[in-house]
Amino acid sequence: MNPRLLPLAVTVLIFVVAYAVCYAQFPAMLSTRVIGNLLTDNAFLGIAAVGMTFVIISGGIDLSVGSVIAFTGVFITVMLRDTSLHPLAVFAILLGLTTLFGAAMGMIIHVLRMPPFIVTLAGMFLARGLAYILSVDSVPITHPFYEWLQSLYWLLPGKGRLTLIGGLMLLVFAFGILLAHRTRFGANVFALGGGVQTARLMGVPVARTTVAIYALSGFLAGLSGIVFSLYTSAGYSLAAVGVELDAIAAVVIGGTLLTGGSGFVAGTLIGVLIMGLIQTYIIFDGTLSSWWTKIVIGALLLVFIMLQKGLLSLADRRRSLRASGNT
Amino acid sequence: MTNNPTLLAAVGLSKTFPGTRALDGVDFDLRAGEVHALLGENGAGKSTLIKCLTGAYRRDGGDILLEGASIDPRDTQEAQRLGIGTVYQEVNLLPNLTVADNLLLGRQPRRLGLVSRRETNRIAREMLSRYGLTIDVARSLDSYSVAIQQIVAIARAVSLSGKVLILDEPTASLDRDEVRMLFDVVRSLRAQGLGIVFISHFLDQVFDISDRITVLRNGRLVGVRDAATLDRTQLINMMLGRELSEETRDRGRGGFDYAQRARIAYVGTGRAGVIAPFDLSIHRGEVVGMAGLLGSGRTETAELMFAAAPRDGGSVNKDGKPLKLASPRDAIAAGFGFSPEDRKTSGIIGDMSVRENIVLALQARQGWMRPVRLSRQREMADDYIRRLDIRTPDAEKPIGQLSGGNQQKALLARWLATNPEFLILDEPTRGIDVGAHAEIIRMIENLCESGMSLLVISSELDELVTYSHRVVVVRDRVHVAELIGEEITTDSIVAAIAKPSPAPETSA
Amino acid sequence: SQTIGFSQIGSESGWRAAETTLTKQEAEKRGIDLKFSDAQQKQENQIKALRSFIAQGVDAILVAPVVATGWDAVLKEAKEAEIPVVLLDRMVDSDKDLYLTAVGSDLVHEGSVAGKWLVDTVAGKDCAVVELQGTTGSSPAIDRKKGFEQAIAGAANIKIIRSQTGDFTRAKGKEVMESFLKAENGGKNICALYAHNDDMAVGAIQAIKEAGLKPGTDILVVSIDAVPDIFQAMAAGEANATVELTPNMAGPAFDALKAYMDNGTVPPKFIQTESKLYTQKDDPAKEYEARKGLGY
Amino acid sequence: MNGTLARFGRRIAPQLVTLAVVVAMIGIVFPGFFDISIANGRLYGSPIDILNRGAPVALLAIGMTLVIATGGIDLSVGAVMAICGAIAATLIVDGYSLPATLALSLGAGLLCGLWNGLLVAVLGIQPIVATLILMVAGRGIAQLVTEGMIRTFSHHGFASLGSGNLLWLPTPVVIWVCAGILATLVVRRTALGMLIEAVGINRRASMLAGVNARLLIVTVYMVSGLCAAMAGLIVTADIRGADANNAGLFLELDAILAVVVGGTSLLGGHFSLIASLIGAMIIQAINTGILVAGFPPEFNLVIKACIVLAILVLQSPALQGAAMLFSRTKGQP
Ligand SMILES: Nc1ncnc2c1ncn2[C@@H]1O[C@H](COP(=O)(O)OP(=O)(O)OP(=O)(O)O)[C@@H](O)[C@H]1O
Ligand SMILES: Nc1ncnc2c1ncn2[C@@H]1O[C@H](COP(=O)(O)OP(=O)(O)OP(=O)(O)O)[C@@H](O)[C@H]1O
Ligand SMILES: [Mg+2]
Ligand SMILES: [Mg+2]
Repeated sequence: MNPRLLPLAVTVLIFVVAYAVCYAQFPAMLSTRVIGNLLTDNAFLGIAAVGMTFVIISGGIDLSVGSVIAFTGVFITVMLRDTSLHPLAVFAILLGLTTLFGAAMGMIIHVLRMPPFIVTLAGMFLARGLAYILSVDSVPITHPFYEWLQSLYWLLPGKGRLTLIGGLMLLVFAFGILLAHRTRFGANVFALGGGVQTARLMGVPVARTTVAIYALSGFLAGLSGIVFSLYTSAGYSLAAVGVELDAIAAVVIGGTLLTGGSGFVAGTLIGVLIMGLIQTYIIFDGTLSSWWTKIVIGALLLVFIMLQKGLLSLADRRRSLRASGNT
Repeated sequence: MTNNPTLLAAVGLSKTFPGTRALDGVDFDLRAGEVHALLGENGAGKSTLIKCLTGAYRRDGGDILLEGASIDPRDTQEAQRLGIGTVYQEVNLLPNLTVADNLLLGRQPRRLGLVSRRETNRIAREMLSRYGLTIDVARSLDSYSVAIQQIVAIARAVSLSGKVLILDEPTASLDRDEVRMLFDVVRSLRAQGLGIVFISHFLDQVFDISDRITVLRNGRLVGVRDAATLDRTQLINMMLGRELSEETRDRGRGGFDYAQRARIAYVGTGRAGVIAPFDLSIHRGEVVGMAGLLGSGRTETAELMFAAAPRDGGSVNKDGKPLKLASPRDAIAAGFGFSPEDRKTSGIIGDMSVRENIVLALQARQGWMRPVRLSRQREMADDYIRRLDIRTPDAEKPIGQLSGGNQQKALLARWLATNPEFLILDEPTRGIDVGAHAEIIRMIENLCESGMSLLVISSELDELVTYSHRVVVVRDRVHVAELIGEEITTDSIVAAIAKPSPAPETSA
Repeated sequence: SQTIGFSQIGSESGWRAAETTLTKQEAEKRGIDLKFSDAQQKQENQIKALRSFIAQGVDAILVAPVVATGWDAVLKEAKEAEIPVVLLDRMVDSDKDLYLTAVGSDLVHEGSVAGKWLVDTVAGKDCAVVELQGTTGSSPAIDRKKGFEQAIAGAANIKIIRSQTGDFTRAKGKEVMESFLKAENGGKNICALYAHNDDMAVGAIQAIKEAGLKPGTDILVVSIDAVPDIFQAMAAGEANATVELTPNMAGPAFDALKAYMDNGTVPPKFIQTESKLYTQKDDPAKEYEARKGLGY
Repeated sequence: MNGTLARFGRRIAPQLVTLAVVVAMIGIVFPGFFDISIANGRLYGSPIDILNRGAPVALLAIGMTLVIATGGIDLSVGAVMAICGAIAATLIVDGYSLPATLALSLGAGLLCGLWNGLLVAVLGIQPIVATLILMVAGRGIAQLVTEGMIRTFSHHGFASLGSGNLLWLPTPVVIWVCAGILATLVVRRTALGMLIEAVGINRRASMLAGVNARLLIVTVYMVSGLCAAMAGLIVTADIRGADANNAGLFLELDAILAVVVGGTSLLGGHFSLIASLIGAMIIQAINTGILVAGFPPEFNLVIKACIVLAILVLQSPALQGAAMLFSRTKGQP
């Protein structure tokens, strides 16, 4: 196997083993219901994490996604409440806005040469602040179109559901995988992660790519916000606090390096599922107090990362030993 | 050929960095179908000139003409579009991408809008085969040595150069065979009517390949000559603005009582898959040279010896006593020093001043509690800047902004400042101009006379022959031969390197 | 034995910790196997928890919703799976058919109890009030503000002059109060403080003391929740009134569930707990002792 | 020596100017801002409040600056504050003496830092992720200590760490100023600062030059843990209670912001503790300014975002470069 794919393989392996462990303890964990839930419940996180993967591969970070999701929900509800626009038109306007928002952050990062961490931190304050200004109340969405969208699901045998938003997440991942690994844009993203200076010398259109990456992340955060609003059929300015950290964790567990330049969109999907699995396991267990929940989540995160590191270095050693056997 | 039309021309080019006038009204012209060498001391402005020509830097003044039309490349992409392919001095490729992606970035073949991996890899393999390289192009670039990366960079630039190819010290990390192959490619491009700019400090190579020579000194044009009308001494005078005193002394070779206890002795040092276990001892005042082809395992040997990479078993003795050698810190505590081959990633601390870079190793050895006084640091830095002729406006300039050769000298100063007993130099003269080259060789000789032991890795066999008391030859990750004293000649080293090994030879 | 899933918002305050403790105690008393899940303030986690409970096939679900909206889909799912859901301490906007009952207090009412107390206490004198709001956007912050404003709407003598969020925490309560004091002439302009929870009030009381004023006398202090520490402050004369929000919501909830499951008694849709007003006259020291051990 | 001083002045000038502008802006929206009086044996007034309320972020910024200088980041400081506060409150309630309480809780901070440092330097986990683990788990640990309640105490000596006075100033101010001076001296009078910067710029090259990068990185995270512990003690002492849920919540972001506003690059390398401390005061001035200005709370975040963005844009390397170019062309004959 190509050694570049090793981190991905290791992540998949860990996920499968972890699922098996959970199944051994709670047989109900293998039901289609739980699998359907994993996809539906993590749909918004997954979609946001795809954008985050691109940003991180390019060597940046986007802390604004959680706030953008909240802003999206509030924006949609307010628009649906105060105007007579069709939800699809609202979606279009909204995605335009969040894409522009991301692009603007990308511009600032590139033109002013400011660290992404800080620019997107300001973006995080701004997006949530705007959500507050639009409405501090949580507002329900009651639009027939929304109800129709929510009623779309494919019933799996065993009462599990593959919902519209779960399916949408899988689609976004498929799109992300192609975009990252099979387009020139994707190669440019990896190139930026390898070093902006060098990428520039090699003729990568740095400005265009940087802006496009953050615009993509903004777009996907907006899409994730739409999914979130479908998930909860409401808009709430305090929603999705800290989703950016979950997304970062998922991306990293998925085998993408935070330093940029190397990673897999497919790995991020596994990372999201692993995070979902941890949560499901804790809920199935149901005996942990509030504080033990936090400690266990932290500990499991550590275990996954350590396992990954351990397996990778083991594989590395094996490979170099094999190489020496040949010579 | 001299009547060929001018392809690329610079008129009155100027570029100023804070504190440095890197280019001062330089004229340069490149004709179609010629190889034009650009020469000068370290820091003369060669790299800056080509960076201005290719849009990597914005020039302060002057004009650039391509085929008579004024151009103004704002970035390297634009230069590439205009048919100018460039290899910059520091390997400027992306270590995290695959070799194939590096070669074809921005031009990957597509099918149905998607990049075709198979096609990309095929084209990449084809591009490299011209240079005799058959490697797995789907692996990331950083799994290959600097030399291979250099070849990849050249292959990329060649494929981008519709009209002009610019090579900034492309041969610094290549061995003879690779250089020969590169020159074959360059000659065939020349025959196709391309203009080629060639920067190098290897004067033999310059005379071998170039048609005309432009010399810069301190950012100014010194002159343009036909290579055929110029001899070596004249050229050096043009570059340095003075005579080079090339004293050839007899170093009293041998003179070593090899029966006497060695200063440092490695026994059974090695690492599975990296380098076969070897024994190596170094005596007081001895210079051991290390020769071998690309990827033969010289750098790995050095890293194991300095404990910069883990080794499997084996023991090290110093003055007959066993030495604990688990990390570079142990090595430094034992009086070792190591100037690595890849100065950009393993050598310089780019954003720190020349002064801080020079005192770093000394300071690290003394520990953080005993800071080297600022006045002492300045003294030391100024002293080395003078002694090694490091071209910098002052000691406070960030080392990353120095020219390549001057960075190399500052790194040497870092180790000299610790006054080591045993110094390992991996390609110490890479990218260093003739004047400094002679200077460094003289210094190596002086150092060993004063009792320092040296291990010097170099691809320049002439150089090894000049100063080595003993030469170790490495082939296919095994130490295969040791030449002592009078046995050391260029021919004997080449013979040892080339001797077919019992196992079937790999194609590289 | 029955298995009941309980999705708690989090553990952001002492009050909520007490609610969790009491719920666990009540479940144990009745021999119920309680599956507890902490959502760490996130609605998405609560929805996940509910869906996991459904997948697990629990007998009933208790949920303390972090926010009123956004529950329709998951409640429908529970209904389809025929699992009764009881809401604790906060309401939802969904169709009433989707849950069995809700146990809780009326947040707006709490605010108005506090407001009414102030109206009665100042008795027509001019009174400038500063308000420490809860976390911006949270439903207690919105409703307690609304209720208080309704109650003082008729009293022209009472005016809210400054209102800022203290995030329901002591530290922020103290910091914001400090700035109120600075901005209002060292606190001399301020007649009363209304805090959306006791924790902020406790922080603010310290700020008032450090500014050299007497809380409870120079500045009246009224807040909501009735956690032990505010009774201590009342006993010391530093706080004036608090409105109780009982943390024992689970008791009535379990009772209603039992009645429903045993013989199909459908409970009323809203089981309101009392929003009792406590003042310095109500023997705060005794109240403090009574509440100390409940895990507040 | 004079050159060094001038360079230092130039280094912190943007931060000083920014602080002055922010303070002046507050003065405009709230005219009473500059009134300072002496009451209860200490200075009293909004500027003092800024110094006082800024103490936790200032302390965090000291550790954070060093961590960032090595190319790392410490997201766990907020959680560590909560842990140490919880431990301190619990110990003091259990009747431990003040010195023992302080020593044990500061020790806990060091331990947290050690943990982070080991994950980063020895196991090679990326700093954001390594410290994210303690950020998530740490608050749980703090709650474990307090069992989810606000653990209140009435120990006067301990409380005075948060609300007492020293030298006419609130104690927290004295603490962070002293800590800042001490840290600056240690870092700049020894070779520590230079070695940290070297590791931050090029870890491999520094290691090959004999710098003990591992030890240095572990130490730096331990310092950050210690600073977080001090901040946690101050916050706990201030409200006379340990609030495991809310102590230090989101403060890591403010601390990072302070460091960046202070002009230290998140990529590591050159740093200035003094500039970070001024940065912390800028952040606090914004926060306090928003509070005294009397806007509705819905606007807090947007205002903060806009001011922060404006500051960063003005301090951005690109604009600085442009300004330098401008002044140079102007200076030419
Ligand atoms: N980015 C930069 N910032 C500041 N000064 C620079 C920068 N790049 C180059 N210089 C300075 O410009 C001068 C010319 O450098 P240049 O790299 O062109 O030399 P060179 O002729 O290529 O030398 P070498 O043979 O060592 O590569 C040097 O003094 C160098 O210090
Ligand atoms: N022809 C080749 N094919 C595949 N891999 C190679 C080849 N040459 C070198 N490498 C890789 O490059 C690495 C570098 O080897 P090393 O640096 O020890 O070589 P060296 O003798 O120091 O050569 P140089 O310093 O001239 O590059 C080796 O580990 C090997 O994996
Ligand atoms: Mg050069
Ligand atoms: Mg080598």
